[in-house]
Amino acid sequence: ATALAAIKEEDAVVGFGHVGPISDEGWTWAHHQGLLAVKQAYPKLKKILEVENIPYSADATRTYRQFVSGGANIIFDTSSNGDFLHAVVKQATDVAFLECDGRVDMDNLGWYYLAHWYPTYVIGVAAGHLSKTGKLGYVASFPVASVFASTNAFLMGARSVNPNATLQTIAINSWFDPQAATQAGTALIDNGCDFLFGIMDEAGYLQVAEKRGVWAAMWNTDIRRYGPNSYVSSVLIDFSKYYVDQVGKRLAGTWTPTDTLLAMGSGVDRDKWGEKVPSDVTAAADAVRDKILGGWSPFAGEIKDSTGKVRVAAGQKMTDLELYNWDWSVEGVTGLST
Amino acid sequence: MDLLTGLFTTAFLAGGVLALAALGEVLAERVGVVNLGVEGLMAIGALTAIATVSAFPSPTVGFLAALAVGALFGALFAFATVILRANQVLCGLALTLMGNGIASTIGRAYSGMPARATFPGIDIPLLSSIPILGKAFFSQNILVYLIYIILPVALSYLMFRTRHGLNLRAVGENPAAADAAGIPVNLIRFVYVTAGSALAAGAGAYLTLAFVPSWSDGVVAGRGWIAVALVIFAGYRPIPAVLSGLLFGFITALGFVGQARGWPIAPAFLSMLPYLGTMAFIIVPVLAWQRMRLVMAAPAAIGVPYYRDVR
Amino acid sequence: MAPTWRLHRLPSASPAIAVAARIAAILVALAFAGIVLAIGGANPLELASEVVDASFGSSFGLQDLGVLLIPLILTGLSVAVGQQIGAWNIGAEGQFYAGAFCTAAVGLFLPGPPVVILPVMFLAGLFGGAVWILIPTLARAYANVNELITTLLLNFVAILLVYYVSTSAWRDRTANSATARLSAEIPEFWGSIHWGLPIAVVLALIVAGVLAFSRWGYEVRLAGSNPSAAQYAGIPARRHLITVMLLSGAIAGLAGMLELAGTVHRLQGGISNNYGYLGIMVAVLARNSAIGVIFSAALMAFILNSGIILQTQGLTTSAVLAMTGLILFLTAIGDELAHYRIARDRA
Amino acid sequence: MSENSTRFTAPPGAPPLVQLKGIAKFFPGVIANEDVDLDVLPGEIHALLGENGAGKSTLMNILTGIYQPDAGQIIIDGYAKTFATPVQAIGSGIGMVHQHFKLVQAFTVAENIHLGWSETPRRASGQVLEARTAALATKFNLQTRPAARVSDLSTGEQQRVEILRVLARQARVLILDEPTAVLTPAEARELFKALRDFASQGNAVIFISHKLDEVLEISDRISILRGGRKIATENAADCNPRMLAKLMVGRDIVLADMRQRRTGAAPISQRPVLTLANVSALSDAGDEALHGISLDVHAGEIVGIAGVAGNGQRELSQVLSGMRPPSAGHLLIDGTPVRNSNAEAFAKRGIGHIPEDRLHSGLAPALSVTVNAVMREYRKPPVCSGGSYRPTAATALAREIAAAADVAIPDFGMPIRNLSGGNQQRLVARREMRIAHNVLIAAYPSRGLDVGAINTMLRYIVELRDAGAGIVLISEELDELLNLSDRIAVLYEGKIMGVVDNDRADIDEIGLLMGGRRQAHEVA
Ligand SMILES: Nc1ncnc2c1ncn2[C@@H]1O[C@H](COP(=O)(O)OP(=O)(O)OP(=O)(O)O)[C@@H](O)[C@H]1O
Ligand SMILES: Nc1ncnc2c1ncn2[C@@H]1O[C@H](COP(=O)(O)OP(=O)(O)OP(=O)(O)O)[C@@H](O)[C@H]1O
Ligand SMILES: [Mg+2]
Ligand SMILES: [Mg+2]
Repeated sequence: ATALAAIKEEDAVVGFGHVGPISDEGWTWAHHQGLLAVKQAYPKLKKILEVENIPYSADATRTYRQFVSGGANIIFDTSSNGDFLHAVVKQATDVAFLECDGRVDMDNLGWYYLAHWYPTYVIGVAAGHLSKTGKLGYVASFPVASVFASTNAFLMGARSVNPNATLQTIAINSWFDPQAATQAGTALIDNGCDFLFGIMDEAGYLQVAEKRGVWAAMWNTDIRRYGPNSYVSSVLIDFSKYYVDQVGKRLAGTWTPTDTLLAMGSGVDRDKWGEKVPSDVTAAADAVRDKILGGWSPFAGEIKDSTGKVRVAAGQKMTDLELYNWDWSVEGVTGLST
Repeated sequence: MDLLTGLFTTAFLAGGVLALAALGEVLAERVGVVNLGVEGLMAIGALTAIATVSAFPSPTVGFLAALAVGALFGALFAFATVILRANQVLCGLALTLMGNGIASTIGRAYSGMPARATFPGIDIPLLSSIPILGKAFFSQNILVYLIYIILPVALSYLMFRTRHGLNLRAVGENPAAADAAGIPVNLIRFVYVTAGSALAAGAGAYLTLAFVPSWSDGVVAGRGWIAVALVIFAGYRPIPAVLSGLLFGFITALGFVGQARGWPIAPAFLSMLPYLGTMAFIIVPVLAWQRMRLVMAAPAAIGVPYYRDVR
Repeated sequence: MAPTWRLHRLPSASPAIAVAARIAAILVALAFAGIVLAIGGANPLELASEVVDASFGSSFGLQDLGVLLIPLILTGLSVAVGQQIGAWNIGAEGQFYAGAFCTAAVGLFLPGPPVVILPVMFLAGLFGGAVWILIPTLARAYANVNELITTLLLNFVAILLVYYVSTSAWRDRTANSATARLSAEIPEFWGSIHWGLPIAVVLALIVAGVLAFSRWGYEVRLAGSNPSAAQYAGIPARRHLITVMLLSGAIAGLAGMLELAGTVHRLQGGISNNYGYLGIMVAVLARNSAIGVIFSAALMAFILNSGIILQTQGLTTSAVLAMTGLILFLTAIGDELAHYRIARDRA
Repeated sequence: MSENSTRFTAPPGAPPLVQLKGIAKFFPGVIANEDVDLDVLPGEIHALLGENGAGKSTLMNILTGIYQPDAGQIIIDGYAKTFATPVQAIGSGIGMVHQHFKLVQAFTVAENIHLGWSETPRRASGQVLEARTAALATKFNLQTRPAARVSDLSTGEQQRVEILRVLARQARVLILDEPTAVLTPAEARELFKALRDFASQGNAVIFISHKLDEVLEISDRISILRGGRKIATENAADCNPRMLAKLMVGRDIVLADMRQRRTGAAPISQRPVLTLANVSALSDAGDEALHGISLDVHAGEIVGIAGVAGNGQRELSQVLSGMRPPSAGHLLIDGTPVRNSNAEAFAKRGIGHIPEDRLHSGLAPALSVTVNAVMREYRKPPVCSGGSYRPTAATALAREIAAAADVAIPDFGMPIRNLSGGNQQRLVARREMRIAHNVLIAAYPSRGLDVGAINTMLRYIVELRDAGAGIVLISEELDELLNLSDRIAVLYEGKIMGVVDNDRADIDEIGLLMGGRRQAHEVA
């Protein structure tokens, strides 16, 4: 695809559409930090449009169309809206679109996501050390790809330390329900889990872990204040650099659609370790992190799925795209595939 | 902790939200007003509680503040539906929209803050050592006792054992008769709708002060609607309302335990359990015992505005 | 004696006054919101002109309204139809999902050209909605179980079911927790507006016509208004209750079918934007008139669409939500006040 | 009036207990009351008469604080009062038994008695209230079942509950608005005695009724309203029924003997048109309400059903009109047994039905006059043909029915509940007469109507009889039954106690049968 024409910063309009509220202290909040970075990098921008809580329905189309009507030159859909976005992409060919977790390319649409499985593996290593029972718990939303990758990477990290570790997931069947997350966390702990991980925005299960005295790790941001004693780490996400870069290209007239998986260290990483995590554990985990940063991948064969079938033969290495599209559970993960 | 104990613990905790909100709705519906604003009131209450404890770190103050703000919104709703006699369904749905909207607008400032004070659990000596239920029920926070014992018993006593209760039920059954007997219909409706709204907001406060002790946008997550449904299920009576909240909480918890134990049922279907279970609990007894229909009957004048001058 | 003025309540409000009261209510709500916005530093007049411009000033705006209108008319109609026989269908949301579910089953697994598939989908949508209200209907008809609660509970079940299939068995690898695109789509006739719009409008007119001009409609009205009178006149009230409730469910299912096959094209969680619940408001605003539903759905579509426009203008979702609530609240009050008349008494 | 010796005599110069001065009340487009003056003295029973819609109930609603007067004064014991709410009126000793009972159906008798009463103990459990109620019932000599739900009571029992409630509150002025005469003659006499006792203690009774004989029997003075204004107040001793009727209506009412058949009237047929053979039926609650009833109705005859309301009349009329299937026995129309009961099929075979509770079972109050008027004939042309309903044809039919019923209707689209009860009754009667070419079941057709309207109603029935239909007339008015019926069957607890030929009927004997006693000598 040819690059879209350059625009002057003073004339440019940038749009951000979010799935949740920017006050969520999680996913949307992190993207909003990216927006703030863009604002800081390009202070003369004519306008930045931002809409929160865009439902995954035809309303998304309406919203993005309003962005286009409002003169947007580059639009970030920070949580894939799929066809609802693409309908607009097709109509507004002079607007650059970027869809987080999108998987589809068009002449003026690119997508981006995070290689979250690497920091997750690192946290998994810590969990392998910290968990006494070897029973890990996971609070999931729905059985979608990012959840498969997350659970698998986490348990593989733990199994690298404790080969008998298992991961029990509970899907609360909602993207956002602190009450259910709290109950799910409780049920996991009652069932013997002493380390909780999950893909929730809010701190529900972290607060449960704190109360019950077990370990927990989170996603998105640093929310250790909810459970200072339980907090281990978080899959920390940071889109600032990427967003500033993309907007810069659009202004300069060099933007073309790309597929980007932000790597560990540039967009996704583990958070600073929790205060109560022993230093030998952090050291062991960080050693693995350094190895990955050095180019090593833990996602190499032989990997069996939860039915015992070998899915990745010995010597084979999963590509990032395969990791991104993971849709089966590794051995030891229960609760996701049925 | 033992699995069964855990099951009951979360059932009591989660059921409490529904139970308190349902109690509030029982009050409103008993005097003949359907308040579909519960969901919004809960959001308002949840926020008020967090906002208050961040200024005064006392859960009691936070809870009382939520009751007060809930009463304020309830009074607004009551003014529209009881005094002006506007359509109850529409006003209730509008109240839900307003409540959610206002709570999340103001709530921005409070997101990402753990509640600065929460209701701690209190171990009741002896009782808390009863196997299974002891730990689950008798080492809970004080609100749990308020919701499961004090309020339902007190309200039930008030409704069915006192003169005032007789009068308030009459208002919901036949306002014209109540009026002719000298009962101030609109005053009673106003007061109970307001009080019921305060309890709904209290349910929200319970969420943020005891259950998930932090505010996040959308924390109520549809429980207000369930509470409204449970009121019908409970036959508009306080004690069954609380028990049905508990039952719902129990089935929900059971679904999660099922997942944790790896029952070979897809999580989505386990999540359906509380809804299907409640339905079964409604339909089956009525089919089995004709008399249940009489017992479960709604107050006759429910949803109907009262005009003294209009026949 | 001096002439005295007093307030009378009329049994029914005159249509002109009712419309005026509604407009007044909306204006008051907007004025209130405007003042709040102005205090917050925004220019309410500019925002207002933006909203009107974006809704009616461009073909895109009109298209958005048109597409939004389809599910709102149908879910509103569904609730209004239920009310004819005295049933509260709070479950239009669930029937919407069930209709979409069955539509997807056809669209994903039944091979054939669109001319064949679309009618089958249409029937599947109706069927799904009707099936979803079947148990509440039978429970109400034979055990007098309050349908309000049973229909409500089934909403949650339907949503979970759709999430389940779209993230597991029917999931499309290339999409994010959605099924593949359906094999057949309802064609669009103007921009993004598809033939679902005329179908919805015509259906509302047909329902209105049938209720007013058929023997069945007469019997339904009678049975809905007073079941003992129906028994007296030898009208099979139970049978009518069952058909009307099933029809109500089928219409909501059709809403799901049209949304899926016309607008969304893939089955996924969250395709209904609370349309089922919004339908309750649409029906109440229309006072359960099938024709009135078309107009109140248009009003609701405009309010919702304005909300989206305001959000792109920097207002938060939550502020827009609160404003929508305020408008409806004042509308309810205005509707009631329209019954009053100040009269001068012969003294 | 002289049979009672202990008359209360007010001290000279004592003010009237209740004094109304210049009362006016307007409803949209209606003058319900205007310039009404009324004195009620201690110790008197004061009757209030007037046509339907004359403003009697409205006036009393003003006195009890339910309505606010638009003009005028209320003076109690010589002091001007304003009753903004019913509590204040109750506080001044005014109690009313309303025309439409103000009872909570779902509550027990005891609960209803104690509703809104300041003397109800604060802690009021079921047993406490029931015990208190039983005590009150004994004290005022009014039989009630304290623990029964009001919805399970007969209308007569409900009325007793209302009266007991008012008396318990130490009312000094007892207002009875059309106590719908659901009492046996003996019970009525008992009520009158209670009223006399009550008045003789210096209290007053305001008694609203359309039954002139009863009014003359019980009252000391009579006030008459017409068109919202008071026309006259007379001493009862100076009045007679004809004169009262004339005062109320403004013209002479001729009360003819309805049993006279005009020449050319259809004779009583040999073969019955409707037969009940050993029919039993269940009530809504599932108990057997009719036990093995046998009854023949011939064309051209009126069969009266006497009995206190609540003895199976409802079920009987429903069985006869096809609304309720018999649980045992057979029902024959024109000699052929009917297999399935269905109101529609019965209507088709020419059986009309004026139900007891016209507003709630014979009409859909919230729907238009048109919809209600065509309820019996909508299935056939011109209203419906081939599944389509034609509103214009329906309105035309409704107009025809309204014209025959002599009811002026400004707008056929308005809800029928806006019509007065009297007009509703006329419409229902006319509607049923159109289809009742075989049999008409008329349940309490004159209930709540004024003399003029009753006259019209009964003429309708006679007209139909003369046209050759069989009539089943269910009523608690013995006078009415005797005036119309060829035979009278007495219903008691779901059984027919006896069928009496009118020519040989004896009021006392019927009264005893109504009380459940078969033979006169059983009286002890
Ligand atoms: N709530 C009301 N709204 C409108 N008009 C009313 C209302 N109540 C009474 N009216 C009018 O006042 C008139 C007097 O009615 P009211 O009920 O007092 O008559 P009534 O003398 O008691 O008649 P009846 O003998 O039939 O009981 C009626 O004709 C009616 O037009
Ligand atoms: N809700 C209402 N709005 C307006 N007018 C009404 C209403 N209800 C009753 N009316 C008027 O009241 C009048 C009389 O009604 P009401 O029920 O008092 O009849 P009634 O005179 O008591 O007759 P009956 O004794 O036969 O019941 C009618 O003329 C009707 O127009
Ligand atoms: Mg009256
Ligand atoms: Mg009357």
